[in-house]
Amino acid sequence: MIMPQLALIPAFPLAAFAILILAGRHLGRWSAWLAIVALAAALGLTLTIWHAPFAGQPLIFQWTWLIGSQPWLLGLRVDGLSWIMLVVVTSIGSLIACYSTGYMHGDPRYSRFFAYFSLFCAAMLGLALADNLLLLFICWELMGLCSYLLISFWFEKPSAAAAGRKAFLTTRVGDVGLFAGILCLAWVPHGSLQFAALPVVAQQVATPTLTLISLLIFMGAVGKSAQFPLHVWLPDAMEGPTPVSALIHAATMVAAGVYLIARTFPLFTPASLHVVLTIGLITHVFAGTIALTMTDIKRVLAYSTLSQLGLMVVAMGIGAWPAAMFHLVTHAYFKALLFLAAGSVIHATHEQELSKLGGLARTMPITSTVFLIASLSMSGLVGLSGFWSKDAILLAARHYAPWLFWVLLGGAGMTTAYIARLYLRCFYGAAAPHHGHAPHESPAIMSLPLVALAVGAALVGWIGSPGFSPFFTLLGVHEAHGFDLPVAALSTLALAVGSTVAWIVGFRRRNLLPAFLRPAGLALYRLAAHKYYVDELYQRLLIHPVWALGGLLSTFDRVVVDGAVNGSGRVGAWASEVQAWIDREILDRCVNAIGTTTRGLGRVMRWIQTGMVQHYLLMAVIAVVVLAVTVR
Amino acid sequence: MLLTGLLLLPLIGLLVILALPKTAVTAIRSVALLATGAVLLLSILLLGAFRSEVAAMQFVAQLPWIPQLNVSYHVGIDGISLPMVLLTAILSFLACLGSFSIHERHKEYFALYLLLVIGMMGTFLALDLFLFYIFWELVLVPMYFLIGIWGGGRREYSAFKFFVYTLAGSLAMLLAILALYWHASPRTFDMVELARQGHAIPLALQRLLFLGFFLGFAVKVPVFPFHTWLPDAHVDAPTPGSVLLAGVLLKMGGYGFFRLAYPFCPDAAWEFRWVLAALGAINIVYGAFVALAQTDFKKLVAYSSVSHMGFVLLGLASFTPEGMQGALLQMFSHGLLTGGMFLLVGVLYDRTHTRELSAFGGLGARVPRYAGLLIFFSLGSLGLPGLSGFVAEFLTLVGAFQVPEIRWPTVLSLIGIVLAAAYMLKVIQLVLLGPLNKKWQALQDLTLREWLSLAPLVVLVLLIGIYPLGLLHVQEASLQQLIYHVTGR
Amino acid sequence: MAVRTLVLLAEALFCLGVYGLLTRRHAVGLLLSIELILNAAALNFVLFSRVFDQVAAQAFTLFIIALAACEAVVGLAIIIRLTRTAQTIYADEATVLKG
Amino acid sequence: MNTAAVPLAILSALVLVGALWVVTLHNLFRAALSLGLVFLGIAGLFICLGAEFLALVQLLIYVGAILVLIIFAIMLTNSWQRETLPASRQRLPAALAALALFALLARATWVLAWPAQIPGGATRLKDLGLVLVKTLVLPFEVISLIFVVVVVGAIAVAAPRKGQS
Repeated sequence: MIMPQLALIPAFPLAAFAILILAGRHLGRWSAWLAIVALAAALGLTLTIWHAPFAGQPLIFQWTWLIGSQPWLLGLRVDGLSWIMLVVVTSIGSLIACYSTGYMHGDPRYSRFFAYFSLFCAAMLGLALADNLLLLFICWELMGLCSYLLISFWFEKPSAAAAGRKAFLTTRVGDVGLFAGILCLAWVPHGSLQFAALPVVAQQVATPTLTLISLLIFMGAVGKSAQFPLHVWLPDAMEGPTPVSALIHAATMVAAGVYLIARTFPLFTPASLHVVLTIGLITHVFAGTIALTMTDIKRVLAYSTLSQLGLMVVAMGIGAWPAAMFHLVTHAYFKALLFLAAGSVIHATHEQELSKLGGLARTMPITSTVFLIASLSMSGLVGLSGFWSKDAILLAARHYAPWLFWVLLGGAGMTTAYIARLYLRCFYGAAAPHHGHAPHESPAIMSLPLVALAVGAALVGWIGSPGFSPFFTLLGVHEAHGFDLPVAALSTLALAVGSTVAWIVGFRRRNLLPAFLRPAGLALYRLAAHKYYVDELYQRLLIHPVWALGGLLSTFDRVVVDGAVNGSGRVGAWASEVQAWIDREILDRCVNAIGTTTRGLGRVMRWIQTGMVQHYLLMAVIAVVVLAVTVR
Repeated sequence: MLLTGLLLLPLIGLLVILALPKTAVTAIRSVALLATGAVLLLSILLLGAFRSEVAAMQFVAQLPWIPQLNVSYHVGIDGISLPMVLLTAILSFLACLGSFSIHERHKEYFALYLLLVIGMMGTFLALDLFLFYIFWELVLVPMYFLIGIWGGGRREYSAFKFFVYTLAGSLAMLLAILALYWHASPRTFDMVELARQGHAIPLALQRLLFLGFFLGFAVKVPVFPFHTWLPDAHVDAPTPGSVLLAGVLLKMGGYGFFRLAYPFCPDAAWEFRWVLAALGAINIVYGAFVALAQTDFKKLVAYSSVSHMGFVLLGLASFTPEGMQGALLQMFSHGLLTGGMFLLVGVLYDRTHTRELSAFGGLGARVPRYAGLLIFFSLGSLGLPGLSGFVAEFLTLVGAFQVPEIRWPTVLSLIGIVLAAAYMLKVIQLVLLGPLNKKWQALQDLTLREWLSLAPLVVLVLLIGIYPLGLLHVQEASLQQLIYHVTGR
Repeated sequence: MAVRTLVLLAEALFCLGVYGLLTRRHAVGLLLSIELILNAAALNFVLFSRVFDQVAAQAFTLFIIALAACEAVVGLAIIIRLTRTAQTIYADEATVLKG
Repeated sequence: MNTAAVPLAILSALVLVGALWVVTLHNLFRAALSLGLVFLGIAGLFICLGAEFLALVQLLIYVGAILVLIIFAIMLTNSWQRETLPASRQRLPAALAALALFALLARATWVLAWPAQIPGGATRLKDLGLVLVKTLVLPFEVISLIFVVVVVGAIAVAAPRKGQS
C-alpha cells in the first residue's frame, strides 16, 4: 500500500527543527511546546496507522533520489518492526521533551536545545521508517550529528566539547564500516539496498562475501550501539544534558545499532553471528563490571546501558532477534526512566557524585519510587517489563548453549547488583550535607513524565508476555515461547543474590572476600574502575599515532614536496644566473654596441627634434622641394 | 548569444569601471556588483532554457576569427559545463559582495576582478582550443595581481609561485594542444571536431597528449605532488580571491579532464584510470592527514580542498555514470562549501586579524549566527548526509567501488571520511567551543552584507543535498555520451 | 599672358605665406601667413573658374573663406589659451613637443 | 598693353607688396594692417575676374571679420606694444626654401600652355546658388557642422579653467 503521508511522520519534527533553528530566539518558552506538539503529532499519526502493521501489510512510499546507471530510490516503509520503533521513539520522545521543559528551564540556549532535539527525533523516525540502507545511513549520520551537538550542548565546558567530538569520531569509524558495507551490497551481483530484497540477496550471494558485508554492517552497529571496541564514547557522552542522555544515549539512538541488525538480519551468516555474539558478550560482562565500580550516577547508568545493549547484541548473535527487539523496547522505557529520575536528582541537588548523595527517599518520594520501579524492571522482577524481555533472551540462550545461559544469568545478577547499589546509596543512608537550599521534589512538568514512564517501564513488557504477545505478532514471529518456570526462578534467584550483595558490599561497605583474595580483588576493582584502561590504550595506540602522522606528513609536505618545488625554482634561478653571466659578458657586449650606435644616431636625431613646429615645417618644405626635384 | 552575453557583461562592467574616476568607490562597487549580478541572472536564464535531454552542445555561437589557422570564436555549453558556469556565476557574485571589505585601490581591484570573471567564464564556455587556452591563461594574470597586491603575509612569494607553477603546467598543456592541432586533419582547434577524432590518434601519441594535459590540469586541481602552490596562494590571497581560487580555479582543472583530456585521448585515459584513482586516493588521505596537522585556519581549509578534490579524480577514474556524476557534482558542491568556508574565515580575519586556530575559542556563545554557519559548512565538508558533499562523495565512491581495478584506492579513501570529520571537528572545537577567549569579548556577529553573501550558498548546499536530481539530470546526458565515447559502453 | 601672370601671382603669394609661416615667431604672425596661403588658393580658384567656366570652383572659394574664418577663430582661441598657460606667445618657445 | 591689364597690374602689385609686408614687418600690428591691403587687392582682382559676389564676401568676411578679430587678438595679448620682434634664427633657410618652392612652381606654371586672354563675362549668382544646394550640398552641410564644432571648441579652449583666474 502506497502512502505518501508517511513522510509526514518525520516531517513534523523536522519542520519544528526548521522553525526553531531560524526563529527560535523569538519563540522563547514556546519553542519547547512546538517540539512537543510536533512529536505528539508524529505519535498520533503513527497510532492511526496501527492496522496495517498488524495486518502484515507494509505501507510503502518511494521516490527517486539519485540517478546513475540505475535509479537510486529512497523509501519509507511501515511494517511491524518499524512501527514498534516509531511508537517507542515518539512516546518516549514526547515524554522526555515535556520533562526537558523543566530541566532546561532558564538555559540561555533553550530553544536551540529543542531544535536539536526535534532534529534528532526526525532523524530517528526517518531511520525507523527507512525501507533501504541508503536512507537509513542518511538518518544514521544525522542522528550522529544531533548526538554530537547535544553532547557538546554546554560547549563552554571543555570536557563537553571534547566528549562530543569523541562521540562523533568514534561512531564515524563504525559508520565508515557501514558505508563500506553499503558499497559492497550495492555492487555484489543481484545486490540491493532495499530491506525487502535482502532475503533474496542472501540466497544469491556467496557466503564469504555475505559474511564480509554483514560484518561491515555490524561495524556500524558497533559504533552506534557502543559495543566493545568502540564503546568509549558513550560514558563520556554523559556530559550532555540528562534528557539527552535519556533519549539518545539510552533509549533510542544507541539502540539503533540493534535495530539495524534486526533489519539486515537475513544477511548475517553463522560466522558473522559468532562475531556478533562474542562482541555482545564481551560488552555485556565487561561494561557490567565497570558499572559496579563507577561513582557517578550517570556513568553507572551509562555502563549499565552498554551492558544491556551488549545483552541485546548477544540475543542477536544467537539468532533470537525478536527477543533482542523486545528487550530493546522494554529497555528504552526503563532506562529512559532511570536517566530522567537521575536527572531529577541532579536537578534538585546539583550533584552527581554518589559519595555526596544519600537519603533522598524522604525528600524526593516520587523520584525515589519511580527509580525503584525502573530498577526492579531492569533487574527482572517477575511481572515487570524487564522480566519478560530478559526471560525471552535467557530462554533463547538456554536453547543455544547452556554455558551461555549461565553466563547471562550471572550478568543478570550483576545488573541487579549495580543498580541496587546505585539506588541504595542515592536514596537511603545518611543524607549528605547540602550547600544552599535543601533538595526538593522536581516540579510537576518533570515528575508527570516520570510517572507516565514508570507505568510504561512496569507494564510495557506485557505485550510480549507468553500467551498474550501482540509484539511477536507484529514482528511476524509465531513461535511464541512459553513461560518457563525454572528460568524464571533462576532469574529471580539471581536478582535476590545480586541485591543482597549490593546491600552488603555496595551499601554497607563490607568486604566479603577472604583475606588472601583481597589484593587480587582490589586489583580487579582498580582495573574496572579505570575502565580497563581502554581509553588510555586508544590514546597511545591510535590517537597519538594519527596526530603524529598528520604532523609528519605536514612536515613532509612542507619540507620535501614544497622543498622540491622551491628547489627546482632555485635550480632554475641558478641556471638563470649562469645564463645571466653569459648574457652580461658576451651577448650584452654585442647588444651594447648596437645600443651605443643607436644612441649616437639618436643624439643626432635629437638635435633635429627641437620640438618647434616651425622647424618641422621647414623640414617638410625642404623635403617637398627635394622630392619634387629628384622624383620625376 | 546568451553565452556571448556572459562574456560581454563583465567586459562592459570592466570598461565602465575603467572610465570611472578612482574616487567613486561606491559607483565602482555597484558597477562590479551589477555586472556579476547580471551574469548570475543570465546564467540562471540559461539553466531555464537548457534542454537536459540533449547531450550535444547547446547555445552554440561560432564566428571565424583567424581563418588562416582555422581558429574561431566558438562557444557552447552542455551538461558538463553548465554546472561550472552556474558555479562561476554564483561565486563571482557572492565573492563580489565579499569584496566590499577591500580597502585600497578599489578601481584596480574590481577591474581585475571582472577580468578574472571573464577568464573563468570563457574557460568553461570555449569550444575552440585556441580560445580555451587564451581564457585559461587570462585567469592567471588578474589572480596574480589579486594575490600580489591585496593579499597578506608572503603575498609576493605566493603570487609568484602560483603564477609560475600554473604557467609551467599550462605549457605542458599547450604542447599537447599544439600536437593535437598538427595531428588533426584538417587542422583545427575545434574541440567538438577533435573529440570526434579522438580514437583515431595512435595510442602512443595519446599517452603523450594525456600526459601533457594531465600536467596542466594536475597543477590546477591540484593533484599530489603538484599541490604546494595551493596552501600558500590560498593563505595569502584576499578572501574573495581564495573563494574564487578554491571555488572555481580548481574546478578548471577537473573540467579540463572532462572536456579535453578524456574526449581527445580516450584510450590513454582508459589505460591510465588506475593512476588517476591512485592519485585521487592519495589526495584524499594525504590531504586529510596534512589538514589535521594545520594550525592556520585557511591552510587547513586549503588542505581540505586537496582532500576533497581527490574525490573528483577518483570519480573521473571510474568511468561509471555514478562516479562521473559524483565527480562533477563534487566539483560543484566543493565550490559552494569551500567558498562558504573561505568567506567565513575572511569574516573572522577581518575582525580579529589572525587565523591561528588556537587564538580563538568559545566563539560559539559570542557569535551564534557565525557559529551556526561555520558548523553548517564544516558539516557539509565532512560529508554529512542531507548536504551536498555527501551526495557527491557517495556517488563517487559507489561509482568507483564497482570497478574492480580501482577498488582498493576506493577503500583506502574511506579513511579520508573519518579524517575529514576529525579535522573539521577540530576546527569547530578550537574556534567555537570551550570557554570564550577574553580577547574576543566584543566580537561582532555577521553583518547583513556577510549574511547575504553566505545565505545563498547555504540554500544551495541544502538544495543539492536534499534534491540532487535536478543537477544530476542536467549532467546526465552529456556524461553518458562522454562515457560512451571513451569506453564504448 | 594675363592668366599666367595671375597664376604666378598666386604662387608668389603662397610662397610668401610659407616663408612667413617658417619665420614668424609670433603666433598671430603665423595666423597672418596662413591667411596669405589661403588667399592664394582662393585667387587660383576664381581664376580657374573663369578660365574653365566652372561655377563650382567659385563655390569652393566660398568654402575657403568659411574655413579661414573657422581657422582664425580656433587659432586665436589657442593663442589666448597659450598666453594664459604657457605665458608665451612665441611659437619657438613652446617646445612641449621636444624629444 | 591693353587697358584691361592696367587695373590688374596695379592690383597685383598691391597684393605682392602687402604680402611682403605681412611676412617681413616687425611690428605685428602693422603686418596685420598690410594683410588688409592684400585682402583689398584680392577683392579687386575678383572683380576684374567677374566674381563680384565673391569680392563682396571677401571684403565682408576677411576685412570686416577676420582682420578685426586678428587685430583684437593682437591688442588683447599686448603684442602690439613690442615694437620689434626678435628675428627668427631660420630666416635664411626659410627664404631659400620658399624661393626654391617658388622656382619649382613657377617652372611648372611656365611650361604649361595658358589661354592668351581671360575670358570675359560674369558669373551669375543664381548659378552659384544652384551649385551650392545641388552638386555641392554635402560639403556645404559639412561646413556648417564644422562651424558648430569650431564655436564649441573655441569656447572650450579659450574659457578659463577652474582654479585659474
